[in-house]
Amino acid sequence: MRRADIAGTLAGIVVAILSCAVVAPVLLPDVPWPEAARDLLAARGLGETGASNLVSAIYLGYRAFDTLGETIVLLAALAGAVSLIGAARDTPLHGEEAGVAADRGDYRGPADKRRRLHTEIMDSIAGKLAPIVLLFGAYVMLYGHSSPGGGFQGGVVIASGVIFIAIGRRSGGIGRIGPRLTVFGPRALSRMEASAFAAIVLLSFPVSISAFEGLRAGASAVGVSVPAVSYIVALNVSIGLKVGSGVALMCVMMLGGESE
Amino acid sequence: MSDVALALAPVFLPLAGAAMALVAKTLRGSGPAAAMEAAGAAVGLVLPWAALAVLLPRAAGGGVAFVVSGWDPAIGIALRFDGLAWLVDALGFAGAGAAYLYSRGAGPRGPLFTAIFLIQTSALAATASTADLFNLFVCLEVLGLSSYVLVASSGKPGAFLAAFSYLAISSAAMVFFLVGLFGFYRLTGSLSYEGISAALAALPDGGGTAASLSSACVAAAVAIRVAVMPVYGWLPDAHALAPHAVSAVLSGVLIKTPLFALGRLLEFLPAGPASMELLGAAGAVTALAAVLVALSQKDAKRLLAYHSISQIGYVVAAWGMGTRVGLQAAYLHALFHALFKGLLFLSVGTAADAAGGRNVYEVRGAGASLRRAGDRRSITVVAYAVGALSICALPPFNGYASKGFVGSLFKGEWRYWVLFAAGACTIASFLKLSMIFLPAKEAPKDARTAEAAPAGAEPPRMSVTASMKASMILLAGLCLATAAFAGRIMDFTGTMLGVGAGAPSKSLYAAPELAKAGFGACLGVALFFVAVSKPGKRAATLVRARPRSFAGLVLAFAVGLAALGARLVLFP
Amino acid sequence: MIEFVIALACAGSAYALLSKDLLHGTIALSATSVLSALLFFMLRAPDVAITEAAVGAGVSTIIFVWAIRETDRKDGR
Amino acid sequence: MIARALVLCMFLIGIAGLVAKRNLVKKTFALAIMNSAVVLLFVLEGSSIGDEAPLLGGPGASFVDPVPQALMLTAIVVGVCVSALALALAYRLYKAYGTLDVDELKRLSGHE
Repeated sequence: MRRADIAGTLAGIVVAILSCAVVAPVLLPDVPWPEAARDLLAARGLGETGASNLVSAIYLGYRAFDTLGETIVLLAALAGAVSLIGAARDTPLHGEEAGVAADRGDYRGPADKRRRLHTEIMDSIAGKLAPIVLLFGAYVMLYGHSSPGGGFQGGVVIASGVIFIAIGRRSGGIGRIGPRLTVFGPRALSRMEASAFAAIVLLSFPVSISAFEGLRAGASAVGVSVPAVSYIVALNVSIGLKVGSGVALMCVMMLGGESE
Repeated sequence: MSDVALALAPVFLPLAGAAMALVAKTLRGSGPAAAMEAAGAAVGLVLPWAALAVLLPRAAGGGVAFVVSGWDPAIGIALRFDGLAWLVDALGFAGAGAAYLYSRGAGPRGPLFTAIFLIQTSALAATASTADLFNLFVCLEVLGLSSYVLVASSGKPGAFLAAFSYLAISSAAMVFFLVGLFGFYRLTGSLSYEGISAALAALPDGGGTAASLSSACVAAAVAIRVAVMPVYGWLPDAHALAPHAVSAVLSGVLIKTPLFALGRLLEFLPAGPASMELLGAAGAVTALAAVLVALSQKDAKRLLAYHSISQIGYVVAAWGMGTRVGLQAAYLHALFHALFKGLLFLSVGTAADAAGGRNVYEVRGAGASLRRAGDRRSITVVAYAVGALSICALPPFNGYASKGFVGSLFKGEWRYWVLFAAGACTIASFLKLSMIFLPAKEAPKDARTAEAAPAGAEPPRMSVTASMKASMILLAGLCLATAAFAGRIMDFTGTMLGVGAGAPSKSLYAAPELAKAGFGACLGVALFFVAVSKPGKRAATLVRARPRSFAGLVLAFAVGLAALGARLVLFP
Repeated sequence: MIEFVIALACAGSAYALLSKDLLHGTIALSATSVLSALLFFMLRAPDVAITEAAVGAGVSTIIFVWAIRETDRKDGR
Repeated sequence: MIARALVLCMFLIGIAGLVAKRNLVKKTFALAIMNSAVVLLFVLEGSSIGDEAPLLGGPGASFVDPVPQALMLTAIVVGVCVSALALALAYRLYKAYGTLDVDELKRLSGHE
């Protein structure tokens, strides 16, 4: 075993030296950073996208196609992870879909888990804290176009709110609606994730932007003014819901799991 | 609908299908869910053909270059839907469609699998037409993530390890891609290929060392996905242990699309031709080396996986010439390989499942097992025969046309003989693989009596369903059709890629070429007997026992990267 | 100042890789993430800072802790 | 310059760890480290041309470049996706073989 360790360390050093030789000349010389894109955005970003946060203007306006790809990466990774975890949970049902498996394994035996990881106090605090976290998440999600933040970050905050609910639910937090509650349960989460994903695909469809422009023109003809930024807000909200439900689903699966 | 919106249809239709499949996952009741999932698959895999049909005239006439949603090209994402993108899309949808059909019968099934599969198909289409460096990064990540999930979906523990190695090495490579992107953005302030190319040309020394090394980082990171020689190590496990349908797509389509996307980028870079040349040389070496390893394998699917590396070597060798004719030959072989290798993975996978084993030295009588499993007309065996004859490049089949075309580009070079030797070894290793269809030694009953006396026969391990047969028939039909119309297809790809006349479609069947093919076949048969002899088997065991580790894989990547960088910096 | 924070992040990541206890490694890694978030804030990238804090220090720590809890806490035996 | 050298150092620590460490969780650590090094690099350099966050309506004269920041949002997310999937795979491997050591796993899964 020692010899294998030494060989591994040697290989690591060789790899590091080789990659240093390639990467260092790219990184180290002092090259002035290009300013053209920044100047262009400063002049036209707000007018074209309606977002005063220029990062959002790029992320959800100019390069929204990349953001769509990023959402898909997240979807694939989370769905893959959830189904891997879910399939391990009930192995006889191999090939079972993640959402269904999650419903079936709905917090099996939370009692012993709770004793190990969480105290009653933490559970109830988490339950009480959840609405505040959710509210904050909604704020980050909705105001991403003018202040730092956005759908993705808001979604992650919302996910942590949902996790708090999942923890707090055990001691009578707001999540407890019925004896077998379904609000923010795995099935509801995966349903929300699917519909938010459909909304994102719909919104970033190549014809949607022009359709949206047409809608705006029509609305202003009637006398209702729709601000240009509402497209970005809509995208932010659907990304936030998608990310929030996806991340929350994975974490809820992880919390519900018990090691052997 | 405008051309621009239509050009994005091959990307968005599979996505819409994926969204439908995800919605289907959450529906209650199996009837509506299954209907929704099937509709999603149809939207994602069938409807794009309509879009491609409508787009054909535009693609043939130079294509559409546009920025997504019409933003300013300085910041927006440039895409380019031209003849190459059309052809690569067609390849992708053909391979993915047939494989999905197979998966409906053999598994993995379920809306989640459908969704991830469609996402991967959509990413293939996006990769084929992107003309923006960061968008290429995102596309490759989507491709990667979805394929790790698909490899792991077989549920075998070995597949998890294969997926992990694949994930770790390609994620590490993608970090290098980002470093390359950083280098380019810092020098040029642009992310679109055209912007980068224009800004580099305006620099006094074309960007110098930094630009060359950035190109090396990007090219090496993509080369991992293509699995050329030093960096192929992740492929055999991943492709051998994935579900058969996934193997067919990974081998048929997924390793080629990044190559063509890389070619699109390298056209614009000063360091492009040199990188392509080095990769092309590596490709020729790959073609021979990988087939030698394939010859030594005992696991049927692993043997096929090494053949994929070998065949991609042909593609990379032709692509590396950097000319339009080279690109045409590369595409042609990539297309034919996607058809016959998809067919081989499906038929060999079916046969191995039916026979209950994958060891080439032990499994016998796979044909009889298949008949017991419900394949009474031996469709699988015929499909296998078509695939094997195609990959062996015997004259009337499509592999002969494409391999002959690739070979004709290198007349009089060392590569010509390397590729010729690789062809002979291919024949030998497929003779070896075909041994699984030999009748079982001690089985006294032929197929008919086995059917007549089911009581004595063991119960079939699986059943060959209609959709599995349909998918194999589809691919076999496509193989034969492309063989019959090889000349037409050559002309068509020539028009799409702007080569014009000059493809050697007529000279392929000249006497010297046929004689060479015959000589190669004899050599192959001789090699086969060497390989199954005692010393041959011992050598094969040695080859299989060579050390292969994850650390070695990363080391190979670093060495390859450094070699490419050194080549670009020292001999500009 | 910026150099100092990066050096700290560097040390944190080296510690994460070297420590025998994976849980300590995870803590070091999330500390590194928090440092990076701080650095992004200093570098006038508030969006990246928020993302790094939410994702690097939040979600990925949860996932790592989960994985370590479900598997083996010690590296090597 | 010094800052960039330190980032390079972090990147190299990551790639060396990826090779030298045999534990799958450690390998995932290494991937995360490489990723955050690159993110640091982009943001660090992109901030060199201004002294104001890219939010319009502030008092400052010159912004930092928002493009690398927007790109890095994507890169961070991709990084955490890779970690999540890698750990899910490691978890399944541990369930199947009871170890996280990559060489041991290679031996146990028995692929030559």
